[in-house]
Amino acid sequence: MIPINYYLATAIILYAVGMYCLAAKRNMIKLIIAIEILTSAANLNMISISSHAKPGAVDPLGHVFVVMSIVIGACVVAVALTIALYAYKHYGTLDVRELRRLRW
Amino acid sequence: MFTWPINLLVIFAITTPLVYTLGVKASIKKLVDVWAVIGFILSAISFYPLYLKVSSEKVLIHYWVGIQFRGVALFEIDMLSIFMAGLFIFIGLLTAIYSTRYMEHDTRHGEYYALLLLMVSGMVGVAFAGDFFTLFIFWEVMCLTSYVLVAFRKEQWEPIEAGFKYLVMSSAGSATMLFAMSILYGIVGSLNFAYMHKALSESVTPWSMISLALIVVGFGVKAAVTPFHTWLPDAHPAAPSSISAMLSGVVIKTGVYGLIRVMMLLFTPESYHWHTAIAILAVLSMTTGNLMALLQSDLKRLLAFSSIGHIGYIIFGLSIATVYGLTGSLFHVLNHALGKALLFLCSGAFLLAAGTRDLNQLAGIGRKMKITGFTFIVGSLALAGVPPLNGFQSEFMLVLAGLQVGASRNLWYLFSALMLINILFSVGYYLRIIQVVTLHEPSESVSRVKEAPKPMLFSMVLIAILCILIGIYPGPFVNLANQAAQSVLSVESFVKLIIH
Amino acid sequence: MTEITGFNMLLSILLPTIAAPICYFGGRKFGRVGNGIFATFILVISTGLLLASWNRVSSGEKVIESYGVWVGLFKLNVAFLHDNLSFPISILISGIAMLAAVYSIAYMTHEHDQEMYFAALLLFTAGMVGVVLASNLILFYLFWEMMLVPSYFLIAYWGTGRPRIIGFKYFMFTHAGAASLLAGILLTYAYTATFDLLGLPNLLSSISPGMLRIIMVLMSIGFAVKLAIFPVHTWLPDAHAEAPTPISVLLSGVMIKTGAYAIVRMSITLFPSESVKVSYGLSVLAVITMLWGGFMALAQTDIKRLLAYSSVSQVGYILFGLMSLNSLGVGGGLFHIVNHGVAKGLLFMCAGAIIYSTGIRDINKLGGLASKMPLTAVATLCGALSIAGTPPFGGFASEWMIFAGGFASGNTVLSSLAIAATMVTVAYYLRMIKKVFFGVCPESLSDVKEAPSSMLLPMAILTFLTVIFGIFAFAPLQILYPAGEAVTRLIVRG
Amino acid sequence: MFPYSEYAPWLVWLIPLAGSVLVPLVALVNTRLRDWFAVVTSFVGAAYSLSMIPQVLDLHGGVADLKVPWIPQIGLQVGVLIDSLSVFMSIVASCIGSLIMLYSIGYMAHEEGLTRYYFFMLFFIGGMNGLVMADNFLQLFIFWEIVGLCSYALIGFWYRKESAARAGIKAFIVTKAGDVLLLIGVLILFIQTGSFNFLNTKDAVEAGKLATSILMTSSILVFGGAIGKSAQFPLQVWLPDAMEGPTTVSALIHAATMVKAGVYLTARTFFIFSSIHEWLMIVIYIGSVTALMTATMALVSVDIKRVLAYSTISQLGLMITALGVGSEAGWFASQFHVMSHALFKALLFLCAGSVMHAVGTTDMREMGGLRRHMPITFATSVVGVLALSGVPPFNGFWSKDLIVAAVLHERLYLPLILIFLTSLCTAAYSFRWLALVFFGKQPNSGKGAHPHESPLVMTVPLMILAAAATISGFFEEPFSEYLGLKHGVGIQMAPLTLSLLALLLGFIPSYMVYFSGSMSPIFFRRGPLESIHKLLSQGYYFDRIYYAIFLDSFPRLCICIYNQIENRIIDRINYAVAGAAQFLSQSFRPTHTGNLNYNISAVLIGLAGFFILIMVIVGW
Repeated sequence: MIPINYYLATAIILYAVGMYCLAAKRNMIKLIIAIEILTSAANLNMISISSHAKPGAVDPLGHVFVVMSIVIGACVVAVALTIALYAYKHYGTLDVRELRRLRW
Repeated sequence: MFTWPINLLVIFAITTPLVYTLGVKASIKKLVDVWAVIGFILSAISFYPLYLKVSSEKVLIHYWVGIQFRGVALFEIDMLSIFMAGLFIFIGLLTAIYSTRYMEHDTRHGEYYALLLLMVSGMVGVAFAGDFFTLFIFWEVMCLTSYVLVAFRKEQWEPIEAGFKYLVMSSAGSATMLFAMSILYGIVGSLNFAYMHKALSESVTPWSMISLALIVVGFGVKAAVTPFHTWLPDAHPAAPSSISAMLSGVVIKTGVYGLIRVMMLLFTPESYHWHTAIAILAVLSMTTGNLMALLQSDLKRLLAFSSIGHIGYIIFGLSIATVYGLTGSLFHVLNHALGKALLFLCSGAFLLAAGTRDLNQLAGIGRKMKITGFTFIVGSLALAGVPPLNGFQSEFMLVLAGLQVGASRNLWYLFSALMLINILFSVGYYLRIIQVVTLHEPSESVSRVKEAPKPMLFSMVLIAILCILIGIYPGPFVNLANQAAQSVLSVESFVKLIIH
Repeated sequence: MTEITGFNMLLSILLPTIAAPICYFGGRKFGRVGNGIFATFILVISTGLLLASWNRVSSGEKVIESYGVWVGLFKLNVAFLHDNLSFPISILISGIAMLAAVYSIAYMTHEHDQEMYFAALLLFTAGMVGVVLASNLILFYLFWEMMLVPSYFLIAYWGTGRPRIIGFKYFMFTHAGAASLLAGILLTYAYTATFDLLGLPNLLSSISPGMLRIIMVLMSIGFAVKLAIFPVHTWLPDAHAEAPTPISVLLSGVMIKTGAYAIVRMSITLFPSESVKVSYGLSVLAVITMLWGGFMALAQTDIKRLLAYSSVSQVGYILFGLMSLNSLGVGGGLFHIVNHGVAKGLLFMCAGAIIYSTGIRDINKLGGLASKMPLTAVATLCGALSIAGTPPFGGFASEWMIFAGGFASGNTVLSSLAIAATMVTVAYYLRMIKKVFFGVCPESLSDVKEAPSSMLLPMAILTFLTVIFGIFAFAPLQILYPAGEAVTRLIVRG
Repeated sequence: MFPYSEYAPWLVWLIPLAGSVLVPLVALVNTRLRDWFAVVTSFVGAAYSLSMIPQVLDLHGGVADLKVPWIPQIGLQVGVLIDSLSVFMSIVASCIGSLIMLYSIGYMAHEEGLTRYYFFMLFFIGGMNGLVMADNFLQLFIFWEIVGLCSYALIGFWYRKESAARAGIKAFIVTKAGDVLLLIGVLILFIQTGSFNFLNTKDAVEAGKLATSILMTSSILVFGGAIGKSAQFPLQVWLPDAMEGPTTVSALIHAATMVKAGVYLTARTFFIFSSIHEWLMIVIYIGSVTALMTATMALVSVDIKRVLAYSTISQLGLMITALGVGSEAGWFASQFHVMSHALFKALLFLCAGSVMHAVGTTDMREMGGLRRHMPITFATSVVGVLALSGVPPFNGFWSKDLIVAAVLHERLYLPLILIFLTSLCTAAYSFRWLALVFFGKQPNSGKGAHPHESPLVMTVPLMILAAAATISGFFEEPFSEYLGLKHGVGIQMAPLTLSLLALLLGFIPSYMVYFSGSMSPIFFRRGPLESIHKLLSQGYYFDRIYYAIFLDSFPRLCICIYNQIENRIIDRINYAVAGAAQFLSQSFRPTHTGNLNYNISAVLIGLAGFFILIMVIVGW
């Protein structure tokens, strides 16, 4: 069995990747993907912890939570993509740095 | 299932589209508006017995899945929850009444009211939540609906741009929070607040520290604490004014609620010593908000920045973490919700009448719309902390609590002084908008405006009267806030209901 | 504690407060005159209610009316207090406000939104009376700011010149002062856990002297801004000069005096030992203020601005009297509050009458009005001489006490300077009177007439009072002097 | 004898004051009635003042102090002090005042604003009576200021005339300078002794309660009040300008009331301060320097009233000098001179008024030869001039002789020289005045072409005063007894010689120039004396200097401070603060870039910052 630390490290790396994406990438779709990555980091964490809660047993609580989270994540992505679509209609681009009429 | 107030909201939210279709078919235009208002009213009515019950029993436990499942999926309702939830429903009700006329010229009313009802039910759920599982679900309900509501007028560029920024930042925040929850789950093995309190206060580890930081960021983004606030000045002005009133008035308060609940219950100040860090965030927030608000020429954007300032005051109360500080904090939650909702509703009335949010073009509009102008003055002065209006009552309590705690933690003298200076500074722009709106000679663009319609006036005047009433006779309202603060601090009674 | 012991004082504040919206909403029906008469009527009743405690106060009693708990968390009760200190000043405030309301009826003829004006006037008065009657610090602060808001609107809405900027300045200045005051009040509570004015003196002794001084200074800064002590006086000339004249009457006549009242009520009463330490410094500041105000008044050509600077100068006298910390000086300072209130109110009314009749504010463009407006001329002369401290007018009766108090406290040089400053006062007033009333009347003013009688009546009453307070000084001093004595009894020089 | 004469000390001032308040009311009925009402009131007041004489004689030089409480809280009382001095001054003020009121009926008949005139005249007389009857410093000061206030209003009676309005202000402000000193002195004394009362103060001083330095300072400060009111050096400048008022006012101010107040105050405080050597020195030198200085100024003035004004100051200087001698004889001399001067100066002013009434000008160069047209005025003027210059047996001779004697007795030689020169000048200018007005040829100027004698209502007071001036000098001994002094009076050779010598020396040049015409007045205005002439006619440049400082530079300085400091610095600071806030806000705004990537970065920075912060605080 893979020790839990590997999972945790992966989760943290995933989180970092997601945040990096959000801070550096200009494409709206990439940003939405980054949000998915962030959620996945948390989900991975949850799943791995629930599997390691007791040796040989799996805590159902984590799974319940992750299923819920995935559902909600899907909703968020749906809404996000809709908005991105409209943004593309208004701005003609997917570059998020062009969305800066609102500032100061 | 979810207790009656939430149930009713959800039921009405689900039925609204149907009623809308019915209304369109039967060409009774106002049917859906009335339906939504009825939903809020019923929810408010059903809220009252709950309030009575909680005020006698202090803490109430309710498993909303119907079975006890390891302290998960439950509501744990104490006075703090009641205080916040009552506020949410009340402002929601007024917003709904206001919307009946304000959203007249929009389409998709069924969608609009369903989202509004759902958003309030989400907020009430957050306030009631007794574990992270519940909290996360309702949190996301609230977030999702608010994303859509901000981008409701999708045919314009502004709500879309603001909506996208809001969505990205807010979901990044939610994801961060989720990450923190997963770590906490690893440490504690449960998602229930009571178990977490027990485990976290017993041992302070780097992991729990990390999760503290992550969770502060998660709630901080929602509450628009500097430096996590940058979505707010875009999203709040872009939304329809009724939604701005909701967002600025109460939605950001869920973030505050989350912070208060988590910080006081889970990461107890005795173990985690986060006072100074939170106080620094508070001072940062108030300074940023007030500085940025000073020169705004867009009325709603100015109000949005001022919300950040007020969140700073509220967080400052949390950083004190005494009963006085929390009372002030919660009382300010109430007062700011009223004042800011009022101002956004007023600015909506102006927007509807004159078609602009630009201060220069709104000059003198208060002279034409006398009642709206008057309520606008009341709201501005209330938020400026000018007695005898409500904003003063809570601001003085916050400073007072800061000074009291200063005797043992000397830094708080400085923070209190900074807060006082900030309040003073903020008076500058409140006065400016009052002057522009009510004292200037009416400009051309407002020469033919008429007074706002009655339902809108009803909401505004009611809030204005409340602002004055609380200012003059704060006693009962302070008591409510004080009870809420007491229940936050009586952690043990909260915990012992779960862990016998 | 929670027993209700009468309603006079509460009603005297509530009546104007309730009447304000009635005035506002009934405005279109009543019309300007109806509104004015209504406001006057309300203020007459309110003054009458305040006068009800005359007997008990003059026999040295403290009349406390409490109405029960206000905010339980801070053990705050709503209660009002009438004693030798607050009684005369509250009467002064509502009396002058009453006259200002009468005066406004004719003066506001050419203005817009008169119904709002009278509503604000009533609120303003209620705030000022409340400040004086308040028996706990939070109530005090509440009214302190409550008088700011309507007066701000009165200045910014009906003012002349650049009313919005001036109103803004007025608001920010006073509010900054108030913030400092609030800090002081809250620190007091943080250490004593009470806001009660009567209970505080005993508790304050437990605070360390350093903190005590900080509290005292913070509070005094707030009062000094309201009083317009140099160098925080710059809001006053703008605000008082540009406000509509009846409001200038109230601002200069009574509003700034609430600062003086508060200095006696708090800075000295609550912190006797600290006030001894700062008294010399504040006396110096007071003398600078009186000289500075006088010099600036000498440089003015705008009649209302001149009067405004004269107010700056006069609050210097009041502060000087109070800071002598002996019964003569404090009594004199309190008496000067009354005398200056009456005389400066009168002078602003005269200036208003001149502006009303001629439409000119520049004293260089006026002249020879003595024959056209004889009553105004006499009233101006009486008011001016009273403020300049010339017997037999009231101003002298209080000023000599102030000076004597100064000598008695050992500040011989400062007191001499203060007396010398009366020369400046005389100079600028005589200059003003000469330019306005004497000399040749310009052609354009040849058909100027006296102001309408509803404006002359309040002026006549105040003129009468300037003389009465001079000759029968014992009557007001009968109440005011014991107040000064009571305060100074607390002072232990060491 | 008189109803309520036991209340006379109160009534002498209350009646005129009450009467003055009634004047505007009576004026509503009838203007003629108003005039006579005022006159009758003043005469009633005078009658009451005379009725006090028996009371004083009963006291045998003692003092009666009657009080009623005024401000009981501070222990202040209103009181009247009845002694020979106060009653004497009150008689002078009210009797001469009432004669002047009578004279006014004719003199002022055709003026506007007579209600104001009579109001202030009566108020003035009442104020002066109140001043002299007051038993304490505060009350004295109150009336002192009331008198000043009345003088302001009366000097500026013709307020439409720029010069009159200015003169009124000048009088008020210059005397106010003295008042300031007086008030300082009085309050210091009050604080030190605990009482304003003259008698209590005297007791306290005698008991040695006061430190010498304090006593000295306050005594000099109190004398400062007298300097202002009696127009002594260096505050003499207001009095000549005060001639802008109607002549009756000048007569009232100069002869009977206001300027005597200073002398009265000095005489009143004489018994309190006479032990202080420095005080006496200041008094005597200020008096004698003023006397000589203004006498020389009178030599060159060409205005009929200004000559008299300078003369008044000079005579006041003599009275002050006499007080400064410090002996009882000097005190008596000064009081006696007060009486003499009141009579002859009132006479001279009223004569001058009569002349002006006739010729319509005040410039003496436009007069001349009036003796034929106005015989009564001429005759009475001659009496006045003789009295003023000190020709025996007119009253001026007697009183001046006493002053010289007193100074000589104390061997104060420098003041003696000064007053000798003063007498010399007095003789010279008074005869010059007489010559210019009544002798010589009448110039053919338009206005005064047909002078005529004044009506009876004006000449009767002249005659009464002339008669009094002639005979009053012989009442030296009764007067001395009345004042309760013990010292014997009589003519001594040395002072007599000096007086007569001075008279002669003064008369000769005056005679040569103006009567016989053997010397031309041009002689004094040309050549070596030109600069002196100019110096004198400019009043030693005092006015110029004062004007330059207080009327030109000072207001300009104020305006400069207002513009530069008040507006540029102090007020600017407010706007600078507001501007700084705006600048701060403006420069902070670019941090909100609107760029989503940056926003997320800020969240990350916040996360890291918060984490580090709590770690540091917890101490890991």
